[in-house]
Amino acid sequence: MTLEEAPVSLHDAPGRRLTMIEAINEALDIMLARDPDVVILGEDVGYFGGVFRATAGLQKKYGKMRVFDTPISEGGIIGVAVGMGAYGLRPVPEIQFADYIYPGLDQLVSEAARLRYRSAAEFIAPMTVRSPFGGGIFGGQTHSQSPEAMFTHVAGLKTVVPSTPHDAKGLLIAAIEDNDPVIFFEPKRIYNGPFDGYYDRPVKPWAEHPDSVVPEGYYATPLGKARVVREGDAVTVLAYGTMVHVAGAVCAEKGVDAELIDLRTLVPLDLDTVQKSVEKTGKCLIVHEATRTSGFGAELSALVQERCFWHLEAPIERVTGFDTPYPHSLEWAYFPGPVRIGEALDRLLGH
Amino acid sequence: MTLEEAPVSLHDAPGRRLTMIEAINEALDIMLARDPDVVILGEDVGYFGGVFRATAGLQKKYGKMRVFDTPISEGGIIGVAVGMGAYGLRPVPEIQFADYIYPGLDQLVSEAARLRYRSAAEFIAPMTVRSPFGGGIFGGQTHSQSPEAMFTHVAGLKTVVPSTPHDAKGLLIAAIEDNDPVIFFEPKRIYNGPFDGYYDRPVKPWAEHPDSVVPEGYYATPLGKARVVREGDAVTVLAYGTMVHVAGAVCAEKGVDAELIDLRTLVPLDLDTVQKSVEKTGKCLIVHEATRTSGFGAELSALVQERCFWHLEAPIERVTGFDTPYPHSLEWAYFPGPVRIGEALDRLLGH
Amino acid sequence: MPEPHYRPGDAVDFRHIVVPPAGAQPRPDETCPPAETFALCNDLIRVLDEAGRAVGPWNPQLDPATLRRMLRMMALTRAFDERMYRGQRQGKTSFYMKSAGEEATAVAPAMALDFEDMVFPSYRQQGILITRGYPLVDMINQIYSNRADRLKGRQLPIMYSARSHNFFTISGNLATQLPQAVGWAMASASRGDTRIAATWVGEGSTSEGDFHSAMTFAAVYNVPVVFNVVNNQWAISSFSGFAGAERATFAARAIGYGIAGLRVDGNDPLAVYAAERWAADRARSNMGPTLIEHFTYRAEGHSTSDDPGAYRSAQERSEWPLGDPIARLRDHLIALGEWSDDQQAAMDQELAEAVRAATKEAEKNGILGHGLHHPFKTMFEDVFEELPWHLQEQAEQAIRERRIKWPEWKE
Amino acid sequence: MPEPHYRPGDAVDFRHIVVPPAGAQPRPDETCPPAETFALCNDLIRVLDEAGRAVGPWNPQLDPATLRRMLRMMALTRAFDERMYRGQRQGKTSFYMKSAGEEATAVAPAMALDFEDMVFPSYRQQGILITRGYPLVDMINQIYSNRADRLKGRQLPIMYSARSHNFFTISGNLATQLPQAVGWAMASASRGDTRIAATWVGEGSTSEGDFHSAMTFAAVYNVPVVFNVVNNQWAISSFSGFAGAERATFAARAIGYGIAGLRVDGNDPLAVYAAERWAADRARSNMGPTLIEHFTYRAEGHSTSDDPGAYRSAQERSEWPLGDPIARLRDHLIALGEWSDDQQAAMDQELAEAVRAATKEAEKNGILGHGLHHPFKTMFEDVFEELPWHLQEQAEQAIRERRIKWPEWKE
Ligand SMILES: Cc1ncc(C[n+]2csc(CCOP(=O)(O)OP(=O)(O)O)c2C)c(N)n1
Ligand SMILES: Cc1ncc(C[n+]2csc(CCOP(=O)(O)OP(=O)(O)O)c2C)c(N)n1
Ligand SMILES: [Mg+2]
Ligand SMILES: [Mg+2]
Repeated sequence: MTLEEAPVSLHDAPGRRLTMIEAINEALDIMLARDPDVVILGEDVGYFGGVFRATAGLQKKYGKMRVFDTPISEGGIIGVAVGMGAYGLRPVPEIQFADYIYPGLDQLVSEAARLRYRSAAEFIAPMTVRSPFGGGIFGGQTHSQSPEAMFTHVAGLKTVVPSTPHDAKGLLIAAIEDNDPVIFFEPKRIYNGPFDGYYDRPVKPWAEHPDSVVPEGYYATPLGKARVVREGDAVTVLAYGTMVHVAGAVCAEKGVDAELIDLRTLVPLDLDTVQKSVEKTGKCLIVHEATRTSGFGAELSALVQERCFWHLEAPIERVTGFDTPYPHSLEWAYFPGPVRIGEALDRLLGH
Repeated sequence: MTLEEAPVSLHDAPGRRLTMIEAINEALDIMLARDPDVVILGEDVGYFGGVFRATAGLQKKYGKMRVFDTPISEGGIIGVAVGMGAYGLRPVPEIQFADYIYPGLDQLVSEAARLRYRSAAEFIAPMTVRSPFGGGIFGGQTHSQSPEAMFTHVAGLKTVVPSTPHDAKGLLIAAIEDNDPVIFFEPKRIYNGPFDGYYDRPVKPWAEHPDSVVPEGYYATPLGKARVVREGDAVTVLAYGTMVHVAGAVCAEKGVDAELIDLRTLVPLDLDTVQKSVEKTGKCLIVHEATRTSGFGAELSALVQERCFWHLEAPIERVTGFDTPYPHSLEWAYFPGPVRIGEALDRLLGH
Repeated sequence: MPEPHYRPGDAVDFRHIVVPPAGAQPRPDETCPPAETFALCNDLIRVLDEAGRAVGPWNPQLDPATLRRMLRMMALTRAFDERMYRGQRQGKTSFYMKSAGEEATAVAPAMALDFEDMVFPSYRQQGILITRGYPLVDMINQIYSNRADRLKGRQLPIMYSARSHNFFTISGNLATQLPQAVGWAMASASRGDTRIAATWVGEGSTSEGDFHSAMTFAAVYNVPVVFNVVNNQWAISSFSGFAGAERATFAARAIGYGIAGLRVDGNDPLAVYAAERWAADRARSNMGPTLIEHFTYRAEGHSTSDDPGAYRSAQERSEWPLGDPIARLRDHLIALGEWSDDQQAAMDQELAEAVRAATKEAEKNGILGHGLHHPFKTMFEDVFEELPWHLQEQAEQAIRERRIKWPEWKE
Repeated sequence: MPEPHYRPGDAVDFRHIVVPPAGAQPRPDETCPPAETFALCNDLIRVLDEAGRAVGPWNPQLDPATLRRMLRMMALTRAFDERMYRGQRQGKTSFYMKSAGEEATAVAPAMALDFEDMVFPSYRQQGILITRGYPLVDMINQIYSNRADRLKGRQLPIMYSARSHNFFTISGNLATQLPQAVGWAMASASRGDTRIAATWVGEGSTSEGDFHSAMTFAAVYNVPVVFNVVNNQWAISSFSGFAGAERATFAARAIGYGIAGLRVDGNDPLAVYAAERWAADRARSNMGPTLIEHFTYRAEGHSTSDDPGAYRSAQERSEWPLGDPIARLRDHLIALGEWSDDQQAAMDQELAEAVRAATKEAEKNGILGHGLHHPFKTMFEDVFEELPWHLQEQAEQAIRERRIKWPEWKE
């Protein structure tokens, strides 16, 4: 199927704006249309279209053999996806919440990640595991986790986190086309609108955000390339997912001339872009929502320190979630919000 | 049961020397005798005494209700251990190889680690999960892994790694007595003798190593306290498990006046000891066998950088396993051995 | 590819569901070999017949006072659900889950078990807590995550924990409670303790690996545990066929493991009581585990986040061939001459009032997101038994942030 | 607490194992409803009787040439195992696992399936690879992890992968292959492809969660897959009771999921062939999955790392009531007049010689730990399709280390 035959997309206006959920839905739609090997499976993804509506309308359009509900067994979902990949399909399993990925972890870590290696490329697992992650929706400790660091530790897995509708579509298409297993974490807090961390201010829609302009049809945003959201000289800020917006808002609010880098892919990491920036600014702030200890911020900090040691003018700062489960009522005390980020910036810039 | 009634231990000579396996066996023996709540369960741990013989003789001595074989289901093993802990027992499950812990990960991460928190301390999971880990025995990719970093990322779990028979006994006793879930990784390469990384030299027995002198009877080595193996001024070397011996041998061989710290507990970490040392030496080398990216070395590097930035005279070095599965034939090319460590030392010390 | 019989807009006709006559199912002795129960795994144990009579060998012969208590507990559960659901809609909390239509599967077992037996519920057994007399105010405090919440605001609403009432802390992760119940029961048995464990799981959740490990361990060690599979036909938007219901009953899983299995009309509180009692007695006499499938219907949405109208026919509820558990027990009591419509109306009003009062009481302690929560430092407690240095530092950070944001704030 | 009948030193008496007469088991049609097979889950399908005759409805009526081929493949598997075991003892490699006594459970299914059917084995089905004609030299190269190893020395010995022979890469993690086989078969079915999947798992490994998810998915989607549970009585030191064998047969698990199940004398190659063929034909005609329990005996240690004398009676092997699969097929052929003891002896010698020759050939490519391995950079390949920068750097590091250690080294 060629690009021209791709189905009509959800919105047709030029410069049309999508929410992240719509962008993800569109990416799936396009890939289902382009590649008959793409199949979507997961809990409630079929008739209902997913608890966040990411797969809405797709079963109706592509049929039950392409988009289907599964038993509630994350191990089974990943396990059969490995087998489908070995057959030659390109499965896109959804894990309903990242918090529920652990029953499928063995199939990811011991199987999907090592299939190509152990079989000397006789068999591969070209799957993209989509899963909503992160907090900020009063989901309590089992609907808020950010387990990305675990996956970055596993050789053979790629880990991707989009932060805008534009990238969500392009990165998801690239992930599906990738022949390696990709863990695609979707920051659920910004599915339907960006979030600057000020939970007590009115909610903004994606339509007001420049990166909600999503081109129609097929495009791929390459994995392994970071995006410099804003150039600056005072400090390099590394973030991904929701925290790109929060960190950006704090820098703007404080008038800090930060170079804000949206990593987009954690593995393989675009270390060149990071290194160049820190060599320029001499300072580095890393922001993520996951628990601090052994979070991906640790790896970033270690890498920056290794590569840019002689350029560093102040200790690299990590701003992260706390090393506790994600609490329910104190969600905003847990969340690495503007105050925590602001303090770290102050320390870095010597205010 | 009081200390005096403790059963006769395996070896009785004063200054008697044990292998690490014997020390672990003795710790289990002592705890089974002291505390009727202690139970041991796992694949092949009962009649047979474990594939590495760590539980040899214990079923015979304490009966099948205290030491028993289980179905081959790591999820079940951890899951029932959580329930036993909630009842009031103090289970010590064995996972036959750390590589096989993933099917039990959900019960560890989502349940054991969060039971106390989510129930506001109504229920706890006072269990110690023992598991042999690490490579160097030609075990291939499924008998060699070092997954400790994943556990350090999970709030609510403690992670412990002994490096000598003396510590193995004391730390295991402390872990079993601890009211939090502890992951106790046993470096299988040094079960029966220390290993300095020179795989092509004759094997040494524990009996020649000073830390194989294991006091009889009960003693606990507190969790959360590192051990300064050797004081020195040139560089701080952080390691745990097998790598303590390897790093120590390389320093000795090269005549480096290193301060070698055996972390013993990764969470909670004895950062004080680490910080004091790096402030003194100004240089830090971190060594572990696990894959590099997001390994525990990343967290150590980040912490040292944050705490000791103004003392650092050179970039912190990480020497680790490579970001590949553990290969079979090229095991020694994978292993972070003397050459890799030596190069890093040279870089640090400016040779 | 499995497909439910009806989708939104479809007319519902449940005649394909086989409903055997009440009283027709044999009742083997509690100490029988498992195989004697296998026919019951493909049958449906029923006690209350269409005329409201209790019939057959499974009739538990409960006295009228007990029956009235059962009715009351089911009605209270429903009244509670209704008010809490409204509370969520009014923004008093983030989330709620009803058990409408399934009350019998929690209330009747809670009465059939000993209070001392440990229950490992899923998230839809509020009826157990209510039946065991846990204070409604405490339940609501938890739902509101307020400063009186015994769980310190840490858990999603309805994820109760009540050790005082032998009610295990509810997990958001499906099916994890099953091997835990087995482990608890193994521990109890190893101590010669007569307490057994009972656990609940939705039919959808039986697909999880933990279901299998729990059954395997229970079978291997002949563990005194009762597995309650609540087959309410739906798992969010997925009908039971996605858990395998079209190939075998959930009770039939027991056959595969060689343990006792019963399939019971989950909307018949007396049948549920009898089955649970049978299984509890069996476990207590060291005859091992039983798997009970409660065949029932989830009358409402999955949770406050769900819209069942998007995936199933609205007629399903009214057409459900096994009726409503509260109505059926009410009719039985009326048929016995032990109850009346007036009494029912008075009770409903009384219970609604009791729930309202408890709600008011709880609201004094705050509702979600309105500042009346547990102190900040509690967020860092109970991660470990003792606060390690890194959590100590993080607690200080959290409190400092609070001060920066609200300089006038004191804790 | 389960306890095996015999421990080291015990005299063995296997009379408690029910061995029904050969030929007495009914053979339902391949397209029957699953329930028609349920009685067979508690029976034992047998074809070869004590006199070496093939009897009853399950007799696959194979011609003598096919029977001789079957015998030959089993004998070759055994000869191969013996030589490799010795090779490990001689230090040529790190590890080996025999399949002695269980050859029928791999060889006969490999003959009953199409070559194009995808097999997802555990680690004890070398008989499949041999039967499908995979070169012995390639197997040995893998075992030696030498420079000709197709898996580039990455995998533990015997963890073969052979896409050319429709043999899936073996995992060291138990039971993971089961849902993978289901997924492969789902994909095949969705394409209208006639190839089915077959998978093998030890009885001990059926306790893993993956077993359950595989069965559930297979049942829900009616997947064309054959599950072979090789019940060889032992899982390392744990007897089958620790997987639940004392409560139900492993075939009976099928009943719980509502899929077809067969229990077969695993030391009767003709019965195994017939059962596998039945299940394959059933799957191919879209009648869904079958679970086959192969009741057999692990005649030797678990692996070269194991000492079975430490946990089971040495008499078990000789007393095993179902005999040895090779001897039974030999006797059958002799009874048919199609084989003789002399031919058997000649074949054994020929096969031993063939294996010896293959071993010599493979040794030219090196044995483990003697320097003849794949180039260092291959260690970093195939982690991903392309080498990312960090692996590129690490590869350079590895090569630099090599140069430091052996300055004269060239790759
Ligand atoms: C491990 C895990 N996977 C997925 C979910 C998301 N989830 C919550 S409830 C639910 C449906 C459960 O259905 P069922 O077991 O039938 O219980 P019911 O809601 O009908 O009582 C799902 C998929 C979860 N909580 N945990
Ligand atoms: C997930 C996992 N847990 C544990 C092991 C260790 N292990 C290897 S083989 C084995 C026994 C398997 O027994 P069984 O399934 O009966 O197969 P058999 O060896 O008898 O063929 C065990 C426990 C493993 N390889 N993977
Ligand atoms: Mg349900
Ligand atoms: Mg076995």
